[in-house]
Amino acid sequence: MTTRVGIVRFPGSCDERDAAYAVGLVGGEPQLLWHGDADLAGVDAVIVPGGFAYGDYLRAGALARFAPIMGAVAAFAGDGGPVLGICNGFQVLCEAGLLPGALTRNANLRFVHRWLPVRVEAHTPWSAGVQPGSVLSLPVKHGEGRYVHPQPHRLVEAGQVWLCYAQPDGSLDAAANPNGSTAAIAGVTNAAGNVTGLMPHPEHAVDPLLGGTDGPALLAPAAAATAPAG
Amino acid sequence: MTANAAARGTPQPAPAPEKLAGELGLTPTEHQRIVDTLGRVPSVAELGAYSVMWSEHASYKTSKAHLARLPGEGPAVLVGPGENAGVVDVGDGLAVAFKIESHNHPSYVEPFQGAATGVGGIIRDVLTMGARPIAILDALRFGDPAAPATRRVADGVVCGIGGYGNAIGVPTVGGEVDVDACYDRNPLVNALCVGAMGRERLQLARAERPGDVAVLIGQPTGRDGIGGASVLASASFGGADTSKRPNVQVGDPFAGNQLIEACLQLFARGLTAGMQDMGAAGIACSTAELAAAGGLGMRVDLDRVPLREPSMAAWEILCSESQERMLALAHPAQLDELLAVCRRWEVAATPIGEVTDGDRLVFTHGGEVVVDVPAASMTDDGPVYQRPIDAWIHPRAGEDVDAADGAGAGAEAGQAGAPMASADLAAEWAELLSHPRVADPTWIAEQYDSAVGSATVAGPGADAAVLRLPGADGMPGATRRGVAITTDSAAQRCALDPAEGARQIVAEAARNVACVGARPVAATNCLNFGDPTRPTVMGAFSATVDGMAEACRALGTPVTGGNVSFYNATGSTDVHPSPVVGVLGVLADVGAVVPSAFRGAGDRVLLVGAPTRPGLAASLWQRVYGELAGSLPPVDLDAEAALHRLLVGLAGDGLLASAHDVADGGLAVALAECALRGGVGVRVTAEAGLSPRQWLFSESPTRVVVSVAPPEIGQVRHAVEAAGLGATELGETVDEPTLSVDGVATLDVHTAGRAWRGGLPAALGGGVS
Amino acid sequence: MARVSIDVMLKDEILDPQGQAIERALPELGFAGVADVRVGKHIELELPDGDDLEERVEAMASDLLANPVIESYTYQVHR
Amino acid sequence: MARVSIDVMLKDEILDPQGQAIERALPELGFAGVADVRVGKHIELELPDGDDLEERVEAMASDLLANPVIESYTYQVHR
Ligand SMILES: Nc1ncnc2c1ncn2[C@@H]1O[C@H](COP(=O)(O)OP(=O)(O)O)[C@@H](O)[C@H]1O
Ligand SMILES: [Mg+2]
Repeated sequence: MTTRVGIVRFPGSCDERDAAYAVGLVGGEPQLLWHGDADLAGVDAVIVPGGFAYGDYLRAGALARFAPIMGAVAAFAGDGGPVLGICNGFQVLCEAGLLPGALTRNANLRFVHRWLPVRVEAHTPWSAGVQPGSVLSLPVKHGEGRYVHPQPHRLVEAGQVWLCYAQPDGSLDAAANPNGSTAAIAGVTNAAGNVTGLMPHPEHAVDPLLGGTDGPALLAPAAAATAPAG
Repeated sequence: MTANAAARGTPQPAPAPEKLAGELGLTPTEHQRIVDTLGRVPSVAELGAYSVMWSEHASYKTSKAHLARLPGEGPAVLVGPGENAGVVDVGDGLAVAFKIESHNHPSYVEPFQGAATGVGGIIRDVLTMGARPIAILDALRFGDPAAPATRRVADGVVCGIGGYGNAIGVPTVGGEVDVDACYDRNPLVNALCVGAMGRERLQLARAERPGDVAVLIGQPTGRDGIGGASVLASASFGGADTSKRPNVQVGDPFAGNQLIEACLQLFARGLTAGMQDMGAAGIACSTAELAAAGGLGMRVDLDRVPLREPSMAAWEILCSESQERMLALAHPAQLDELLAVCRRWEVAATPIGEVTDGDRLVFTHGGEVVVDVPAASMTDDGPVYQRPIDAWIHPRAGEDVDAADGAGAGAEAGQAGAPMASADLAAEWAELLSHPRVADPTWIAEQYDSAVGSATVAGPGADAAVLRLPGADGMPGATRRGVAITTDSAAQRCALDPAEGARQIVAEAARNVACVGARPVAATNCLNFGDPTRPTVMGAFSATVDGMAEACRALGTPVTGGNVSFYNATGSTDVHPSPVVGVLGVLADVGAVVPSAFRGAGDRVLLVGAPTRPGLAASLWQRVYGELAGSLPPVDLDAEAALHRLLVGLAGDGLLASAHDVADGGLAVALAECALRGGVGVRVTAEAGLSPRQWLFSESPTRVVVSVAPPEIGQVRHAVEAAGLGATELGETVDEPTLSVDGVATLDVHTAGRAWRGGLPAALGGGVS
Repeated sequence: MARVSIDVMLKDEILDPQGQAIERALPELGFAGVADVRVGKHIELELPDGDDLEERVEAMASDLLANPVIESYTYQVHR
Repeated sequence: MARVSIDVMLKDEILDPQGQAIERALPELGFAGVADVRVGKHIELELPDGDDLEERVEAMASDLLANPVIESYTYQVHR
């Protein structure tokens, strides 16, 4: 049986079709979920996609977290269901308190769209087949991706740092950090590890015609049933 | 229509109508024409509506007669000029809508919002045709980087385009940028949008049935952009504070995103019987155009229009340019379903009137008729001018600058003519690479989301952007079919010789499309010019249209739409004649796209097309080291067309590792771009017969640099010969960090890369966001 | 040194999409009856005191901090 | 109805690039000696008055208008 992956469509979402395309390519069955519905239609995993939910007005993700669907997402996450927030989705999950920290304006105040190396730091269900230390090539495209956490070392110690911006050889330095994120953090997980969020866009790295194919490595639950990761 | 349907009577005559008309920019003759049309003195609201509808911007009264000379039809054209956007049949039952438009003046007053609303406006033009907007391109002209406002304006414009395009979810996939002092206080911001649809979804902006309901969809109406009409405030309402009538609209990309999805749902379910976006002249324009196009009338109750500010007068409601609004027509039986779709997308939708028999456009307000005019009198039957024309002659056109290696008589001694050591040519090469015209566009392109939609097979950095067409539901990957799109311009060439300049722009744009492997099929254009009351400006305009028409005919790219922007000037100096051309091409299989970057070491590098001729007039080299002068080597349009067919054929057969057209900066810049983009070195030998500088920097047209794997060379040569064109083997790509022209100039990749990558941030970076 | 705070707001007649979006969201969050939400910038800074302080603040606000075409500003000096 | 204005600022320990950019730009425009520039949001709104007004404003600010991980707020009621 194919894995059904719910993709939340908020007013102002932009990358929901991209996420659906990626889920389909890796072998899952995408299903768009409407922000105004209060249940998840029995999906096996949830992606909160990129875009500008509610225009990103006030703060990125601030208004989206109150949408009716988010109650169901929180309950699903609480039951250990795999949830992935990509870019704006990451911002929404942080605002909703499902992930630690916050995302603020890029240090150079500019939107940045670029492919860059991202180092995997921890095991999560979404990167099930990927060894920590691996470096993936993924695009970022965001204006508010500077990750902030009051005690980043705590996150590191707890193993909740999922991804970091790195040099192609995996080393970390300021030049590799596109937005000024604390400790070069590009993605984190909740304490349980089933809820993850990242600023890079794995769903935009699934098609050789579109620039790269490292994305599926971070979309494991979508592929689980047909193409076991690893 | 209930209570107000009963409203009757004749609109109240405006006080001191001649004076008011004059203040609104209507000439005495135009005012008289209104009086004659109506058989009475117009009301304030009528004067306001006519003044915006008969403005240059909305009526094309100066350009109409000339634009008619552009070819608008061709085998692939489904909708030519006149609708909100041109539509082209691209095969497989798919159609593509596209158009370019300017937002120059607003972008100087408020760069961020001016550029943002320019993007929003062109997106709605394309959406109106029934298409899902899938790409934006921006053609930008800023002032001299040394001028005080340039960085602030450039920064605001780029942030505005990204701010709107990124947030509405339409990728910005290409464009161009240049700088010149003539744009110091008048930047050019031209935005092009491409949309995709199934052929059967095509919508026309036309009222079809009396009784259909007019529904205003989108944002409430406020006092946005009531620029010209603002004198009405003081003229007729006792000196109301005119500062409260800002000429600036603010865009809301979030509302725009919702509007796109709602409208696409309406089209998919067949719930509309005509649709028109609201740009300039808002409700007045959209109602008049829908009614006139269908040969019908319309009756609208302005009291039903949702307002942002309750106290708005009738003329303000009519003329408001509030953004993110559309006017849809619906059959009464489908109205409820239409309203339900809009509700689901949280887009306001309000019935405000209905289509009527006859030809009258009637607006009521406060129970009174405030406008009652023949709809076509505002649209089709407006004034048309044949303004005086004088030949545009550049004072230094025709000088023999190429004999002096491009510098022209006025250039400083020591730079012109004198023989150059090869080290100097290398320095010139690096200098040109850092010019904003050709420098790496990453500084701008990185601020744009060019990937959303998962359709961008080639984005910024390609000769033309390539988009894989989505399915009707917007889903990526639905077909292998793609379109290529690019914009081009060459204001310096047009300043020397507008007709030849225009021919070359079309040739270059179509060549760019052919370079990626797509067959050019249609064009759009934006004509940015100075003050049309100056006969020489009209002379340049007319010559531009003729040159463009000739080239578009010869190259098989009919003009399906466009835009004209007059009165572009810095102080009392008009901008250069600045036409911008967008060309659209079709690819049967996006997998066959040819990149502009060299692929790896060991490929042969060929110059294909017409032979290199002396050509430094209006070149980038002349801009940096001389002064504008000389005559352009004319483009041979037959050879150009043959080159495009050749490139498409070679691409289809998979024989090209890369292809890149030779344009600004000549061969030197083209070779460097191929090498730097590919991360590969290149070694070539200059051809005999030209001075080294001419060979490096000549911009003579109809030339392309291709790289070919050695085993394919024979086939490529054969095809070139069959096309009646030439191919010169220049050298090969190498696994060394060098760009070398034997015995003439050598640059190491590091120096070249630093110049090329640093050019744009050095010229335009550093503005405060 | 004086401490100055400057509020920059879109002029009343200019559309404030951000304010509108917040206004529409508030009722769903249980805050009824909220109206006329406008969002602008609040800027705090220190600068050398002096007789021309007000003048300098005005100049700074109109040259850089606000675009007078669409925004207006108010300020307070805390000496 | 009461009019309330709420200022939301990044906490001191959070980098404020907007404030820094303004601080860097000011000297070039001829404004010397400006220091410690911080940029936040100024939000104005109207809501029904009542005994619990302050409570409601605090709730709105802490639930929605400010993100307590990175921001702090102050407000003023103009009755
Ligand atoms: N303002 C811009 N926005 C986006 N892309 C741009 C912009 N300016 C230039 N580019 C991109 O840079 C590349 C080179 O531009 P240009 O020198 O005009 O191309 P060409 O040499 O093919 O005429 C193109 O891919 C173009 O799309
Ligand atoms: Mg070009």
